[in-house]
Amino acid sequence: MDRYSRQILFKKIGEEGQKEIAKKHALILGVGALGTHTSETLARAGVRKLTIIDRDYVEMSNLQRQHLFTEEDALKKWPKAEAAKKRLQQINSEVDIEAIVAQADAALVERIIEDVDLLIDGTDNFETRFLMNDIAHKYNIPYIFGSCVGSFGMAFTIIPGETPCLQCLLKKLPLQGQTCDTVGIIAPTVQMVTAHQSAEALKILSGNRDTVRKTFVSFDLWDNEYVSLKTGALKDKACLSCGEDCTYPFLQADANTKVAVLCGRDAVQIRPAEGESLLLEQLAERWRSAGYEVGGNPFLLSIVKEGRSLVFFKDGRALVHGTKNLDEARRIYHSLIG
Amino acid sequence: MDRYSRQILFKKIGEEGQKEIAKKHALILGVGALGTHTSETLARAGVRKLTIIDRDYVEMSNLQRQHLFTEEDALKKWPKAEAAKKRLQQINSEVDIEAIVAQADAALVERIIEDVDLLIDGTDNFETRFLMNDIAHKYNIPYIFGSCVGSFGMAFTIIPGETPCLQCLLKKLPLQGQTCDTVGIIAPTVQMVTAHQSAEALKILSGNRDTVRKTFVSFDLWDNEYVSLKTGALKDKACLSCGEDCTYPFLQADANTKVAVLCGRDAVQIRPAEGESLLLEQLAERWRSAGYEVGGNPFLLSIVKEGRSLVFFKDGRALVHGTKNLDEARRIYHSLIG
Amino acid sequence: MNKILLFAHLKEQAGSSNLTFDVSGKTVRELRDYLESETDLGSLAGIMIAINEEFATDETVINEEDVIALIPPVSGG
Amino acid sequence: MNKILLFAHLKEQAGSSNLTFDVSGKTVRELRDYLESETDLGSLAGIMIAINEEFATDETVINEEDVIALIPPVSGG
Repeated sequence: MDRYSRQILFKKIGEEGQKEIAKKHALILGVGALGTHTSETLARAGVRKLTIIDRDYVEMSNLQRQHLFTEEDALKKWPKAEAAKKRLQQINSEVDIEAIVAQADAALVERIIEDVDLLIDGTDNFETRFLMNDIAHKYNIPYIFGSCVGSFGMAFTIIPGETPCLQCLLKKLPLQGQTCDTVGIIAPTVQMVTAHQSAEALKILSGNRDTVRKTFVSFDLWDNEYVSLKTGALKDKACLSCGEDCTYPFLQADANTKVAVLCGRDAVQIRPAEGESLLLEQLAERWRSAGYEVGGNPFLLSIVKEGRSLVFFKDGRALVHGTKNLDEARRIYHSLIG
Repeated sequence: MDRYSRQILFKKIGEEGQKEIAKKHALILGVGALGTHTSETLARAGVRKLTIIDRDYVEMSNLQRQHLFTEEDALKKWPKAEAAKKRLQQINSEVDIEAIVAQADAALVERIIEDVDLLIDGTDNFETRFLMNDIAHKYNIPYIFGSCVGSFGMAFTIIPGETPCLQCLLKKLPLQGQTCDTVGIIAPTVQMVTAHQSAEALKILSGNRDTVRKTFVSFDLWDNEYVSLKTGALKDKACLSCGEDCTYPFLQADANTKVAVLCGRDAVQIRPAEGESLLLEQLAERWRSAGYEVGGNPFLLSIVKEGRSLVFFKDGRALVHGTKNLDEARRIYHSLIG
Repeated sequence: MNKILLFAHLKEQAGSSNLTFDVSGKTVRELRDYLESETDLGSLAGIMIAINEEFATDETVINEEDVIALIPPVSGG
Repeated sequence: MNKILLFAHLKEQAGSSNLTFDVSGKTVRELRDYLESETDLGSLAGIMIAINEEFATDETVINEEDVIALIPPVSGG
């Protein structure tokens, strides 16, 4: 136990807390910027098991903020979950690391959820976050939300039955077009979010539920701002994810974004849940200011990214031309929309 | 430049800021918990050169919070500066990494300071911090202070000629006995300090001095506290490190802690600067609560650590028995006293 | 008067990190409509709104001197 | 009355994360002496003291309702 001695000396954890941590299994959805940081911290802290899920592979543009990955991982286009696992095992061979290279959908997550003690947000889109939120409430597992862009970030710990859930806070899927691909990100923003996520994770995993932060934290590191906001007023008894008659809408297949190859064409159609609408003018402005050429008319926008031509419709639908690969289309779509 | 694309998309940095970062040289004193985090972030961000200085080697108990290091580094007792360099080069081969395995004293730092643009605090003791503070003011280089213990941390950016200096803030060397070896540390505390240090570093290195944080940040992640404190009132015109008639006292050889092998004995004596006195009762209480056996009388304390028997005197002196190795003695001394 | 703190892209939209308006007496829902018509913030659908460091529902009524924060949920990670 | 916020090991010393005393009219130097004799905080030499989110010198005089923070410089890293 010498390797955890400094964590055991911290009285709020101690020998007892360390024993608890060593029994626990955390599931981290997404090992990009947030997920590489939290998985490294929890592996170093000595959890029993970490499951990491990611559909993506390592690229050079990830290295600026995604820990665990090296130039070699990017050159070999190593899947992120596998590249992370390789490094995590060098850091702590005592931890059982399960790497899953796949889209985290309801079927997959429900299959592996059984002995999971904690869900940690490492994703880059709200669709997967709402899925995690429903999983958390259906199986009564704490879920630590985090997200960031630019120098701005946020974190909140959701405890089923106590706090409002992500659905209570946001009401519906935000489609703001604020992603790391459109407005950029600096690494310290990621680290500030994950410092909060990891501290909350250690509280929960070591059996210190009473010290879990009850406020929603939001900050801007460049503008030197930090706010800590109470959330109680937003808890909604009628919420379909955490309320009295909850149905876990994001676990139902037809609630999620639908992705399908278009019949007879080299193109994929993506259709978001719940008929979300897009604010085309705002999206166009944001993409242009990020350096993209954006075409279109009042009814649709067109943009080229990674050699693929995309068309976005007002009703939220998008077509990704030049591919039949559903995962690639989905990835490019989310890199522009969030 | 694709690898820095997300940082360039962040408008406050942009193409111009990235070009500035790529010209800069940062000196990080100490690559333990803080220094491994900030050096990784700056290597990923694409600085021209990083110089890292550390006197220590990697041990298993470091892995819980010190990024960059693996089990293999600990098993081989690799020097921290060299182990960090090895990993940083895998992360970004474009950055020039200079690793120096040595005690950072005034002579060494003054020899290499010439083209350094920024000093970053990665040390674990205030003696080295006061040295950095004097270097910063003598050579007019910004210095980003950081420190932490338990779930409590602090960060402050010192700009010579503008802000108060570390000497103005603290007046004299604190000898509180609050170290990671006595009260422990959790990794998220480190990450919260380094998120602040790295954000300030990116502002300074990218040419955005106007957005540098002017307040001293202090937080407790376990107790969910965060304060941001104005410092202007503490700027002292008579300060010997930054005032009108400054003498840079910590650059003068006899101002520093003196370490010497005791004549004819297998023991090292350590004598701190300025005849600091120790509060023996408080130290004894803290060490006992950290699990050490502490003996002594009203005039001295005795304690065994890492197989060495140490005696601490009220006037600040300590004897480390069973060794003639000055660096080992100094390391054990600072691990107990800070 | 009410100080309105802006976060993330809203600062750029407004060209400032905060705004000052007298919106006391309005509900949060009315505040959204008001700011959408009176400022360059654009659509505030989906923006989270806090009053005096506490998230508010659409029905919450704003008082004099209340400090309001507009927090856009961002998706990056 | 004055609220006194404690950080790091001072919380353990006091057995609480904050204290309440009426110390208005005292200087910061007098506050140190007072707390050393009236509480279990131990020596406050070297502890940084802020009043209303602003560090204060030994000569600063404390007013009614001022919020005081005691920040111990810690050395870890």
